[in-house]
Amino acid sequence: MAVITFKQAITDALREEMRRDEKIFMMGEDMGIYGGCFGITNGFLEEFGEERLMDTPIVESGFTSMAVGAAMAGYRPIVEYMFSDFVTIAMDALVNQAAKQRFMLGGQVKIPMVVRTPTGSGSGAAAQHSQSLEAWFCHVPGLKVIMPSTPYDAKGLLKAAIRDDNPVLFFEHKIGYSVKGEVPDDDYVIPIGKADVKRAGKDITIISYSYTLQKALKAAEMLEKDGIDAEVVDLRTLSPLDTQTIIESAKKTGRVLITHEGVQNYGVGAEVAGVIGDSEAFFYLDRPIKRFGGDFIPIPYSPELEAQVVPQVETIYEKAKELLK
Amino acid sequence: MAVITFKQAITDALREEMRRDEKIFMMGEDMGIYGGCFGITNGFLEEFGEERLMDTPIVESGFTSMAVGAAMAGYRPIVEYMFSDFVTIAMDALVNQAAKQRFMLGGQVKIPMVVRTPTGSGSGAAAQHSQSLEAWFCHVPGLKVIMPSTPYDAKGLLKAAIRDDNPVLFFEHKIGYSVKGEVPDDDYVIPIGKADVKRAGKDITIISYSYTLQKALKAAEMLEKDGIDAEVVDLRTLSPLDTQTIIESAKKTGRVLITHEGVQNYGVGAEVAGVIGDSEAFFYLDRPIKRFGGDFIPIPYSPELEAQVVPQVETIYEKAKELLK
Amino acid sequence: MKLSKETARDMLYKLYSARIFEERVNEMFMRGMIHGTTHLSVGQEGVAVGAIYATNKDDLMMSSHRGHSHCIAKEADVKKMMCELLGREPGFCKGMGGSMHIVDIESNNYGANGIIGPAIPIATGVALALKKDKENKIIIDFFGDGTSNTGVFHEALNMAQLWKLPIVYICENNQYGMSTSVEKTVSVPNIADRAVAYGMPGVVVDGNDVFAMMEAVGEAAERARRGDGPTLIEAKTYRWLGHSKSDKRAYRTREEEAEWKAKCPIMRFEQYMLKDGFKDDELKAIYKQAEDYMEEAVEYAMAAPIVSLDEAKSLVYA
Amino acid sequence: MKLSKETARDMLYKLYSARIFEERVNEMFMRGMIHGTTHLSVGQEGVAVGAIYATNKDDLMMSSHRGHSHCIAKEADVKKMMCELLGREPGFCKGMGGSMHIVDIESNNYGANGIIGPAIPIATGVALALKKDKENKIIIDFFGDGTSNTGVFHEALNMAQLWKLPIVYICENNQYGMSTSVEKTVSVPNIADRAVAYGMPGVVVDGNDVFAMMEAVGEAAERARRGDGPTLIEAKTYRWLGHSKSDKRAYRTREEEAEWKAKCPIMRFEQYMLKDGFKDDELKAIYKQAEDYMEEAVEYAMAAPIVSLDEAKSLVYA
Ligand SMILES: Cc1ncc(C[n+]2csc(CCOP(=O)(O)OP(=O)(O)O)c2C)c(N)n1
Ligand SMILES: Cc1ncc(C[n+]2csc(CCOP(=O)(O)OP(=O)(O)O)c2C)c(N)n1
Ligand SMILES: [Mg+2]
Ligand SMILES: [Mg+2]
Repeated sequence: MAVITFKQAITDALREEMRRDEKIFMMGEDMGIYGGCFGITNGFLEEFGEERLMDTPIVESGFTSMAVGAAMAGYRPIVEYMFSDFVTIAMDALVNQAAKQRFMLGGQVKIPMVVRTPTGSGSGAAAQHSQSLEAWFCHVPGLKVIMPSTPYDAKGLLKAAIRDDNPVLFFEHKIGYSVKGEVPDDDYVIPIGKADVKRAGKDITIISYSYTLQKALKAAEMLEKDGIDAEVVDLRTLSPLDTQTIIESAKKTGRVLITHEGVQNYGVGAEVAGVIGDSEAFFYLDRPIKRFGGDFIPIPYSPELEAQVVPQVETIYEKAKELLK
Repeated sequence: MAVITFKQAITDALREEMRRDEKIFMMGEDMGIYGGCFGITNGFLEEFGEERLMDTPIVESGFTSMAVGAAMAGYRPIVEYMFSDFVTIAMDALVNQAAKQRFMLGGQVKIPMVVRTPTGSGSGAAAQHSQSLEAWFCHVPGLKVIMPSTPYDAKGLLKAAIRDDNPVLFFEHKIGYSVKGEVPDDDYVIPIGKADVKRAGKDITIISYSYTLQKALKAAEMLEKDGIDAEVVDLRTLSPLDTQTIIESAKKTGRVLITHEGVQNYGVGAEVAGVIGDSEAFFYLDRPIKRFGGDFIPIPYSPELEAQVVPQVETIYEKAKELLK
Repeated sequence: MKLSKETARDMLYKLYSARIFEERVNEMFMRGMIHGTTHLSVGQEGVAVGAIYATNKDDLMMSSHRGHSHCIAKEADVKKMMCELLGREPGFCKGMGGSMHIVDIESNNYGANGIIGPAIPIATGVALALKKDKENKIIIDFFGDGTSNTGVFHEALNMAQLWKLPIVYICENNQYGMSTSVEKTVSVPNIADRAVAYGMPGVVVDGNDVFAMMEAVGEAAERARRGDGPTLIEAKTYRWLGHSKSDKRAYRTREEEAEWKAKCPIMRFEQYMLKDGFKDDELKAIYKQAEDYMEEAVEYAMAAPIVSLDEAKSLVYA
Repeated sequence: MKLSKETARDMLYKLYSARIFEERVNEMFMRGMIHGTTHLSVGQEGVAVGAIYATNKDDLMMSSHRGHSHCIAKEADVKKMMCELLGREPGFCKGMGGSMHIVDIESNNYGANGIIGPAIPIATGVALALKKDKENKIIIDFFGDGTSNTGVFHEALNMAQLWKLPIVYICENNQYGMSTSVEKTVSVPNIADRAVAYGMPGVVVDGNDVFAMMEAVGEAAERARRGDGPTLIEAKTYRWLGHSKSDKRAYRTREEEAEWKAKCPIMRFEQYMLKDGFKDDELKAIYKQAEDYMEEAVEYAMAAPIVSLDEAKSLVYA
């Protein structure tokens, strides 16, 4: 097992899958010589050529729909947006086309495509380049949504996404690109739809995903120093959601804190809270189900404020402490 | 007080506001001679002329962004989409532009614009013309979201939306257009952000909005026959959400059923459940918080199936009964 | 242009079927036998039949929200179409899609779309797949005049030309997008003129002339097959009926309608056949055959079952 | 074209300020004094200054993600710009927007946008408002070559022409969209040729020639003011630096860069001024003045406060 970054894990998964299956090709902006906005596809042009690594004009709407067409016709496109905020331009392609074509056509086609895109705040790129909009897609039947927190999960889940016969959205946290971790040398996939208990504990459950999960783990360490044994659940896949793991953990600890960077109102935490509150775990809860998401504000440019509007290690720790009072 | 339809209430609100303020104008497809897809603006062309009732090409993205520009420059555009499903094409205009311009520009501008659009299932128009996507917009800071269930609320809230200095999304249920109710003859507005207890009760709280609220009221009548006294809360505004009214009702009855037509997963009910589960009401609940939204499936064309995938009077009644066991 | 007797007969059968299908559906709507809404293509059958007969059976086709004629021209069984419109299980989409989503992948019919615009880049994506396949197939893509104003039209045509994709864009200019005339929505006299903006050929064709359609599309198809890239064809035509079932057509005059009806594409094709030696009775027999089969289709569809909710749910994910 | 001494001096001051601002910002990024990212317009200053000096102060302007030069030409105080880039309270946007969102509504600068595309229809919407206002004002709208491929470009230009809106579209063709050359993304040789698709005039201009810019934009502005509708101007120019701070420019040669640097718009403007009788020392003094003020701006900005979270939250809704 080698220790690599999250970013490297993505690059490796893409390269290995491209080598495995000729039907896979990639579309996006500046993926060739430039290697993509975050350098994920550095060196791909040399290996795979322009036919399988297509630099497109800046038309997220048009090329995502093209990917849908190519998928209908038997290919397995992987689409990249430079920033997840640009999904706004491709919503019809994703929601009215990719997600629904199979169903509307009575099952005549399948749409095996992956949209991967860097997401989240922390890079000082302001309100139009820092959002976490994953909750939208979880609300859409026909789509799957993945948002891993570690290199190991990223690689295994991206491979699963690429091999899946449905449209999958795969969000990569841009600050999380530098997270390091062990990754097996051999080919492996992680099943879509399974959460992972990243830290077992008995006093409180902290549920999170993506880069905030890393913060939650650090907060758990702080809690440990206070003698509190926190369980940290990594959702990994947001749709389909692994309700069983969530419910079990909530039953076990009786106290639940859900935290993520996306805006709290109508965010992912709402669904998780909804699932717990409507399950048998309800009867085991000692405290209200605490949500701690991003503030209801566009991400400010000013770095000091940018950091204040999303959960951080210290604030997650504080929220957990409150719940344990 | 006259008894009019929901549809008439919308038409009246629009006409009265257009007469009141010259800065208001409307943009959309086939709103002139045709009177709009659902006939809302019948006769407007004669009264207001082409300058204030602009028939656009079929470019929801382009003309919504134009509305943002016109709003920045001092006008108060009202935009219509023929079906709410077409918001997918205007998401960037709404989410990255309308919602954020004021904030990103440090408050230099305001964006007083209304997007109104018929929504929901029941018209046999299949998966791309029957969605309920309101939850998306509630997740976006900078937007307000309104979704009334009665002619009275529709008129008062649409006027409030038009007079508001922020971008407001206003969803009108296409089957709900025929709902009738009393509407005052004089000018009135209903404040944005206030829920309404449409039926007071003590045994169970049913929370809903839009056309499903009408179904919930009928279900409450059925419950009454069984000796059950249901309280029915109409959210009316989804963002900002009137958490106080929700929490109070939940405390009062101890049993909560949230129902709407939009897909249950990551839908509006999730946020409502999240609010209740994280409030003092948590300590008053006798039962888990029950959500009953649309099935996780695109709306089928076949009318029999279309009816089965969203809550109906009978199924709401059944869910309530289960909660009362 | 000269057709074999068999081809001419076949084309007339398609033209009749398309016309009869729409008339029958219109009537069924009026009588409440079909719910929802639909977009009928009476008057535009010549575009569909002409274009599709200029391509091969294993070439692909993508249609629009007004797609019945395209489907019929592309060999779709009207029985399965009727089932789809009635939301029945034997329908092309098992009743999940209805009028706006009829497809028949087996016959290389990649189908309709209910959203104005995205079918153009989707078809372009299919063309990309065809280019990758290297099997010398092409795709033709139908869309309306109103649709040519959408952003994705621009995005798709630009990419198709950059990458020399094997696609023929066929804009059916039926003079209106719903109620709004093309003069009010398109800033140039001919939509085909917009081809200049992409460096591809643009051709204006009389869409009510089946032969003119065949010729223009045939040429564009060859171009595409050669690897020389896309063509934008504008077929001028007219929709006889309302946009959808609730349209009173207040935005145009009855005279204008009469003028266009006089240019009926089917009538013109009949005249060709009569000149070519067919007898009036032969034509009538073809009509009768199409009519009879349509009745059979309606009866079949009315009696067909509906899929279960469980089966419907199983279709959401592959 | 002949300028008054005062105008020439003023324009040179703007050109210098724009250049110095970018160089200073670039340096501050390298040294980690500014976070995030930015898009610098070194080499393109002539487009901004030429275009804006062809319009009136009370005409409006909308910019792009690469907007610093536009802002400076449109009288934005570099102090407030620098504050914005440093996320400080006296910044034009109180530090909420940063480099990609500088606006100055008071000076009729409707600002930048971080998303590629939508600023074109937004500017077109402002033009609609101007038409409604009937005050004879116009708006000029800057965007890049890459941006001209977006769907909203097509949608907006079509509507602007249909409704004869008072807008001048200025496409800054700096040969690349990030790393991708214009040949790889635009299917025609000149972006201005796309004007044909909307029935509006299309003009290719040497964007490094301030006078050519003034002339072309001046004419288009008059046209717009007369009510004759929009014009599409393509200004050929070059971005000297990388797309954003992390760009190694592997996609182009150093020779190509050198060729374009030889066509420096500022140098050309200096030559005009020297010919017009200005002394070298006078030019140097103008430069020094711009430089000094820039230092003042940096110092001021570095010391400026940051808004509180509460104030930031109060900006979300009006
Ligand atoms: C994005 C979107 N906006 C609006 C509609 C509603 N709509 C359906 S067909 C139509 C008119 C299309 O006009 P055109 O492209 O000329 O085709 P035609 O109907 O004339 O065949 C409209 C506005 C839609 N389906 N999708
Ligand atoms: C919708 C969207 N896609 C991608 C980007 C990332 N991006 C920012 S600038 C840029 C290149 C723009 O090229 P061009 O229009 O030529 O302007 P230039 O940068 O050359 O000034 C890209 C791809 C974006 N901001 N928005
Ligand atoms: Mg049309
Ligand atoms: Mg460029």
